[in-house]
Amino acid sequence: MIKRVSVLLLLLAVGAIFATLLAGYEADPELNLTARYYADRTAADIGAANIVTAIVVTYRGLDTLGEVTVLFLSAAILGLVLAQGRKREQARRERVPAGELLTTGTRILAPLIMLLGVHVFVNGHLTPGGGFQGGAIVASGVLLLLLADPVKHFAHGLIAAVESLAGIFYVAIGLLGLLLAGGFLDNRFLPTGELGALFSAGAIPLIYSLIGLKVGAEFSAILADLSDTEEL
Amino acid sequence: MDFDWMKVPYALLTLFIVFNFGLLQTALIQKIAARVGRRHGIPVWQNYIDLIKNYGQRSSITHGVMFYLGPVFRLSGGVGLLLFVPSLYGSEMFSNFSFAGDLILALYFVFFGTLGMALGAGESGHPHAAIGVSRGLAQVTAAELPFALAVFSVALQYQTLSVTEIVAAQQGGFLNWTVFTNPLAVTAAMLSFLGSMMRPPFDVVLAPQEIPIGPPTEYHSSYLALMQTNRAIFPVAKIVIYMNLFFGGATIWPEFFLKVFCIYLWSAFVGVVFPRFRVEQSIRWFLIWAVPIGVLSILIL
Amino acid sequence: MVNALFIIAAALAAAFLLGLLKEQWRGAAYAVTLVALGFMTWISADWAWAFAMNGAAPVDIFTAGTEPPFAINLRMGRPEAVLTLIVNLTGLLSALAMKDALLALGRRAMAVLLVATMAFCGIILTRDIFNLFVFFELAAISTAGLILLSDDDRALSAGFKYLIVSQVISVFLLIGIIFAYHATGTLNIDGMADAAQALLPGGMQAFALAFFLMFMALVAELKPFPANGWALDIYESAHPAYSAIFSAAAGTASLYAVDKLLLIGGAAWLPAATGIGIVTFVGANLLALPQTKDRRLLGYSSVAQIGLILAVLGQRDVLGDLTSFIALGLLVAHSVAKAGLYWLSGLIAGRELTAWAALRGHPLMVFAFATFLCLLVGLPPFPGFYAKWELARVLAAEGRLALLAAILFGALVEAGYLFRWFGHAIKRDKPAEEISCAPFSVAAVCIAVVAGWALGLLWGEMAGFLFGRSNLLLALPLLFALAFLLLDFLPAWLKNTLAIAGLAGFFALTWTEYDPLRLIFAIIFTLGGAIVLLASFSAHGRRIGFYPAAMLMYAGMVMLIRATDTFDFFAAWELLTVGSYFLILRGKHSEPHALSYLVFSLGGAFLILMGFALAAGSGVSPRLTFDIASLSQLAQPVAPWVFLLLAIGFMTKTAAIGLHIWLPGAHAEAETDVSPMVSGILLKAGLYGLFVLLMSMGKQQLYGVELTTLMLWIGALTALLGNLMAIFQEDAKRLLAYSSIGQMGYALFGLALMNHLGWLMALMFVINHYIYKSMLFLAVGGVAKRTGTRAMYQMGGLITLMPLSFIAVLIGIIAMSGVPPLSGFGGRWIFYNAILDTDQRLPMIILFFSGPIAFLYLFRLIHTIFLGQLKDEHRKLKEAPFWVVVPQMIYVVLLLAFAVVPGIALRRVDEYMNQFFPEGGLDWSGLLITSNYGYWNPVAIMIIVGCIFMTLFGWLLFVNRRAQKVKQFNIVFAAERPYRPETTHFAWNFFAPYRKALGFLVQPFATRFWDAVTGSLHAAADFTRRFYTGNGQTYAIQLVGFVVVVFLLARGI
Amino acid sequence: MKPELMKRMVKGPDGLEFEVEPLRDYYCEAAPTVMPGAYIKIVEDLFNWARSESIWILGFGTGCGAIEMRPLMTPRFDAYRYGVQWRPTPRQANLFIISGYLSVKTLKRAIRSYEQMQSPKYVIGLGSCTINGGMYWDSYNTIKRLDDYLPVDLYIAGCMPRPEALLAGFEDLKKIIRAGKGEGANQYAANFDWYKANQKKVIHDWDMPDYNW
Amino acid sequence: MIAYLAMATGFLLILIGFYGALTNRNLLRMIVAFTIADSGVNLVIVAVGYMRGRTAPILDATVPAADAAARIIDPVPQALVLTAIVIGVGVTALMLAYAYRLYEKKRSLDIAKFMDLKW
Repeated sequence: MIKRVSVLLLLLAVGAIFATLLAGYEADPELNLTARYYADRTAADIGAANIVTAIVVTYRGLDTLGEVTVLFLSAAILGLVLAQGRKREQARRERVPAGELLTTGTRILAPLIMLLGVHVFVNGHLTPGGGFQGGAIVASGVLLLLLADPVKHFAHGLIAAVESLAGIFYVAIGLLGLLLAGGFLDNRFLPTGELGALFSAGAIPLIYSLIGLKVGAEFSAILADLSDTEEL
Repeated sequence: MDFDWMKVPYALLTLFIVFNFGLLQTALIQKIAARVGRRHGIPVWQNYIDLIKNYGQRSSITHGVMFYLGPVFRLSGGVGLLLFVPSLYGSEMFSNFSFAGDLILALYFVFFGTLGMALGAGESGHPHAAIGVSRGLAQVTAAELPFALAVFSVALQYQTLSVTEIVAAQQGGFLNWTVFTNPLAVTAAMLSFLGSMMRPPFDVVLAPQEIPIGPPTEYHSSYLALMQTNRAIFPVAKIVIYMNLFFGGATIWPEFFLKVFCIYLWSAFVGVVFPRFRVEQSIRWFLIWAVPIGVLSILIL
Repeated sequence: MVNALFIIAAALAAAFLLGLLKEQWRGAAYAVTLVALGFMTWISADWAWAFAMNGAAPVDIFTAGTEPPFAINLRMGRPEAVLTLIVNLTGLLSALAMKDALLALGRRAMAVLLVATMAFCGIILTRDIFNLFVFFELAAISTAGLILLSDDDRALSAGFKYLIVSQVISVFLLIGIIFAYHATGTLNIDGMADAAQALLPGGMQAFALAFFLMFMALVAELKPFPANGWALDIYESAHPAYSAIFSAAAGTASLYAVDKLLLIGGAAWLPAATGIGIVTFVGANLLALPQTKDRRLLGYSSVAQIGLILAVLGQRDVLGDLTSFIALGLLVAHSVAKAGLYWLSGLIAGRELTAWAALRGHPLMVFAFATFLCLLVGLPPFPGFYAKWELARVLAAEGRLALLAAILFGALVEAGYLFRWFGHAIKRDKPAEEISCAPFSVAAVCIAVVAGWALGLLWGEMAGFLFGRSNLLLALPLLFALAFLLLDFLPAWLKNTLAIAGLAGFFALTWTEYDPLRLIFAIIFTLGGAIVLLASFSAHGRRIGFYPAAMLMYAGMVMLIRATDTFDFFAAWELLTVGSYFLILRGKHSEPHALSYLVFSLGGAFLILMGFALAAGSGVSPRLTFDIASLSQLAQPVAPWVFLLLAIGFMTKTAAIGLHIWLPGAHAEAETDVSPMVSGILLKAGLYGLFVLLMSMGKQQLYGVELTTLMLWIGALTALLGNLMAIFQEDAKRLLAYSSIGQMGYALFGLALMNHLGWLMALMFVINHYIYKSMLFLAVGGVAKRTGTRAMYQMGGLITLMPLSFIAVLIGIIAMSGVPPLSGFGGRWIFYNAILDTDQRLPMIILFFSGPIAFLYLFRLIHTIFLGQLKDEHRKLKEAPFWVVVPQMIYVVLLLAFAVVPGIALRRVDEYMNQFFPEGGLDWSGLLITSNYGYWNPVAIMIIVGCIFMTLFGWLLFVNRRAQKVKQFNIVFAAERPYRPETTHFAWNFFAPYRKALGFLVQPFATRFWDAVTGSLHAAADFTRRFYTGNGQTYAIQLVGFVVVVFLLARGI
Repeated sequence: MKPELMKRMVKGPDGLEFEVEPLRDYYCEAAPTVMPGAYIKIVEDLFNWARSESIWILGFGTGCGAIEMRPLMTPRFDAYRYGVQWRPTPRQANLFIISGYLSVKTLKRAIRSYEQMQSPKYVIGLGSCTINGGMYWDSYNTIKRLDDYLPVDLYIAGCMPRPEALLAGFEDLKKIIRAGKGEGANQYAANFDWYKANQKKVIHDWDMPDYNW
Repeated sequence: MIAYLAMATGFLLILIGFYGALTNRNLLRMIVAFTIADSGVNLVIVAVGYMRGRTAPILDATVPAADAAARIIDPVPQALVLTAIVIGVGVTALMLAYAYRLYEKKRSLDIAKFMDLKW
């Protein structure tokens, strides 16, 4: 009880901080310096229609690389965590197969979902969405597969290979930017093309696709690993 | 005040006089103490006889080198103390070896004999001797303190550490004696004097029978004779310092004898009246009574 | 130079590449990891080299081909290069140290390690606030992953706690970032800083709040006390090699992040950083006190160190350009040491502090341990020392004394528990399990050691470059001492010869350079040291560790007298303290005593540092380094305070009463030939300090109290109580040790008299005490060596078996008690003459009392050991070893010579002192020495006493020529006979009546006081640390509470 | 023999084991020798005179006679005026007064004390018991004839002799000494074996060296 | 107004999440609570970038590049929130894995059961 009260009191104080922030907040009437730059220059410099994508992939590409790495890390560590635990109980793997409905549904839906995912990340520089979103959609397809046929040992090897290769290419493209264009992760060593076209915005589609693949693979890996914990 | 060879025979003369005087004086004091107890007491020459007898003992034993050195230290301490202080004021002849050092030398040389004796007693391996030493040292540290304070008070008073100069400052009438000009210091010193004379109430160090007679338990024959010689010389030597510091010194031998005897008598007087203190009692007694007086004597100056 | 981005790219590429390798190819994966880490290390090393050597300009690295603030940019400058080097090197070496764990867990773990290292580098390099957040998250997640490398399955819960906390942190950070972005319109740190300057007051308020959240989030990453329970759990349970990264690399990165952030916040936030830092430093150090687990202890220490550096960063407003010098100095020292210690802990099987005793028997590892501890505590010649020095100077100059005091207090506590630990390692029972000797881990530790010393050298050079100081590490005496580290494989006799030759040679080379006063100290320190070292020939084997420690102490002392400015002086002071600590620690049961010695000494040293700093701050000199002599130019009201601090510092070394409790144990428990060194020689360093102090500052008054009078009282009381306590000791060496306290009291008293003869007396005590105390300690040590005990009552009657030792003791005690004709009398004589000149009578009276008391314990010493009854088991004893006796005999000769012709040493000094006290000197005409009051002729005294003595002795020998030599039981025993020598030897509680009468004076008040101090510190720490409940949720609550409290405090202010 | 006096193995601090034999290691084993007087007769006469005028008695009362010795120190008898005084330690005493019956147990102590006195030394047997056992003539544990065990210079008969008799005895002893006949110590040394044999005959638990220095 | 509302909701979510995380002793509940707080954070981020009457920052026919600065809302928070979300997901996954292992170890999800390390 004391704990609850003290937590409440503390949170009240935190709330007061937040309230002060809230009270002090005024929406900018105009875009600020940074945002204005992006709004004005993205089209010309980067050639991406989706400014957010331009920011995510290029201007703040290092963040995104980090982000991807976060997922990579999570997946790797998850593997580690669960691998350590699993050693002891290798044997028990008796499970009820999924229902007919699910299995059938999966067969129909999974390819479609995958396709949608690919579409989302390939068009990341043009429309809302992008590598992360697409990757997540791809992973949801994998989740479906997992649910439908949990007994089937999931192709960890394939996922890992995709993930690693995507990552390596991502870094390599970044370095290409450094070598051929203005800096690390500069997308402009490929032609920026015409605004709004699929093959435009330099390396952005390429990068976003790699991200999509990588994120998909990583999420899949995470899901696959987590699914192994189920029988606990 | 430089050395010349004539000082040696003169010093030996002083030694001779003081030795005889000391023997007689001790006997006399003993006789006086006996009279207080309504006894006749020993003959005045008894000390000579005892001395001769002890030197004439045929056999002796030894416990080791330090056992030898104990009495030697003891007597050297007594003789040295006597010779480092001028006996008669104004007399070149009886200024002894006082050119070698001042009052501080004398003050510290007192311990020479004590240390040697303690070492000799220790070498004998006799536990009672060690107990006696322990008691003696414990008591003497407390007893010497008021004396040191008084000495320092006097040194401050006369702004010198030279015995001769202190005596010189007291010349010209007995009212110039320190005992009148600095009575507190003298009081402290005289109380301390009681402690260093090994007489009641401060004689638990030599407690006969309990720890047979303390440090000299194992000493006999010529060792004992040496120590008896010292017992004649050392008190006189010590009293000479008192006399020089507090009672105007002496210019002629009769004055010397009289003053020394009177000072010695003081301890005898107290001794026959009071019972014996335990060691810690005497330490406390000195610290409570004598030391504050000494401190006062310094602070008041 | 390679683009710094390759650090990130290489790490990521390697990490992704690892995913392609087969799970089974672990060796290959490990190789890839190492290569990548090596490459990263090389890049940053390359940069660091370029900055250091060529003075290259910092380079901004743009990404995305766009200029900041529109794209993320990184920066590679001097600090970044150094910090990434630390991070990468730690990562690389840790990868070596955790080879087994990495191979066991496979490529994924290696990838995580790579990413972690990369993330820390990223935190350092990036100039974008959100990018910083990303890297922080990467670091957090990889930390959570690497915790799993541990064998300790408690690591799992630690990881979860960490994740909880990092969730809370990231919430605060994100909210802060977005609002800061909103307020400034940029995410670039430099841009934000610029924009923040230009904000309107209204915007400023909102921005301040946002900044506060960011700041708190980053500070929380620094594990501030008390919101740091999670970090401690990680430190304790993670794989040690990861803990090394977590401590060294993560700490480095987070600190630099906060540093960058402070750039935005500006001066207004500096006090907050300082406050949090100092609270963390002191708090964590205090809480470390009751720790018994090594890694957790190191965790507390890490937290504390980071706190200290944060506090330093917070002092940027006054430190200015020095900030980076100081902070970097502390940081590199901390990183190397902490990483090294964690790697070391990986080699050790047990987790208790006492389990480190396994190191014993591996000198190299012990050396590494010692190096790391010295690095951490900031002892010379390591970077922390230089940093501490500059820090103290500036803080004092700016009047930030409370902060300085807090820092020094914390450092003292830290030194306390660290060296207590070292004591455990050296002295406790060796555990059953040996240390593992995994070559890679050992290599990592060794590299850290080398790095530590190299940094010492580097910082010395830098200090030389910046402040024009000579490099400590290149000082000849220190080099000589350190050379013994390399020579430690040689047999002891050879090293001993070298050491003696070195000391004597150094004296021969330099003796013309000293004034008479210093010459005397120089003789004691070098030639005196050489004589004591003669006794060391009696040791067999190689005596590993002895010579480096001893020579370090001597080097310190030599440097002390050669020092002319405060820096050299202080450095020498600390060197000799450390050297003597290691030396004392060698004693069989000296562990607690060596520790209390070190704590007191360092406490004293810190007071000295404060004193110097205060002096420098008050305008004697713009630099803390100034000529010691210029202390005399200090004005009121600072001067008395400086005097007070310095005096207390020096008096700690001379063991003035109240500060003395370290001495008896330290001196008594030391080895036979060490006791005379630390007693006869080392104590003089304190006196030398006091000499220097009084020579330059003279009399000072504080609130109307004459400070030298205070010293007079302290000296007198020290003499009295030291002597009194000596009386009641049953342990011979303890007795001598207490007697040293008393003797130092005399010397202190003489100094404080502030007159010609007083100083001469002090100097006389310096010389005499050296001679007779060395002699007595050697003699008693020799006896103790033979009898196997130091309890005097267990000895007795050894005079016939050990006649030479007896002679030494006899001469020694006669000299010491001041009985003529030996040299102690000279001291007493000068003393009486000196006090005639002063008005201070009461303390003098106390001193009177202590004189005869010395007599008591001295007699006891000789009696109970050499006289009385010889024991059964001692009947076949031999004389003390030859080489222990040789120096004693030299001392006998010296004592006699000094007794007869004190003029050889004193005359020149007497003249020299005329420049301080023209009045009251002695007159040396022929053999006679005359003062204003009295006179003294040592030669005559010697001859007269000698003649009387020899005559009487001859006479007695003649009379007694037929005396029967009897044996020890031939004593009169009231008609009975003794039964056993033990029951016949009156020795135990020898001065029982004295105890009855005056025992109340020697109640261990001081010991009780200090026990109470340390006890209450411990108890408080033990109580306080209970809020680290181990519950992750509670930790999170504490973190939130911490943020709220700081918020309220900041609002309040 | 008491266990303390038996041989024992001792281990030194350096691990060396050796045997300690207390009677040999802790006590001097030398036998007493006859000590000649001064070479020059007149010196020896002077010494004898001094010895006679300075009689130091060992303060050791063995039997009921001890009570008769105390009054000698009082104002009534004041033995001090004759140069007689008591010493608490045998080392400094010249005269040993066996004051009454001497049990075997005390004899052992008496012998030890006597031997620890320095020569020349004298023994006075006080009372009948020291002459022939007196009323204890048939006691199982008192000695009958002191002369068999210690060289007696003078007997003072009576049961008990009064202090006056003691004073008279001192006068007689002085005459003996002055005449140079007080050579008990030398007699003891010369006939050491005989004395020892007698002593050991009655003292069955002899656990001391033959001569106690 | 809508921005304030969103922002206030976001803050409230954060507080609720914190409350849940700091008072629930069940590991899974704590994780869920943290995801709530994360959502709150994301909401706040997006809300900060919101500008009334403007459209999403995608250049197309309705939003020509030349006029973009006046038509679109601040794209930066949107980019940031993307990153924040992904990181949140990563951390959540990691926490779940940890929770699984912790449960495996002690067969309990009570956070108070994992106090082996303390003081």
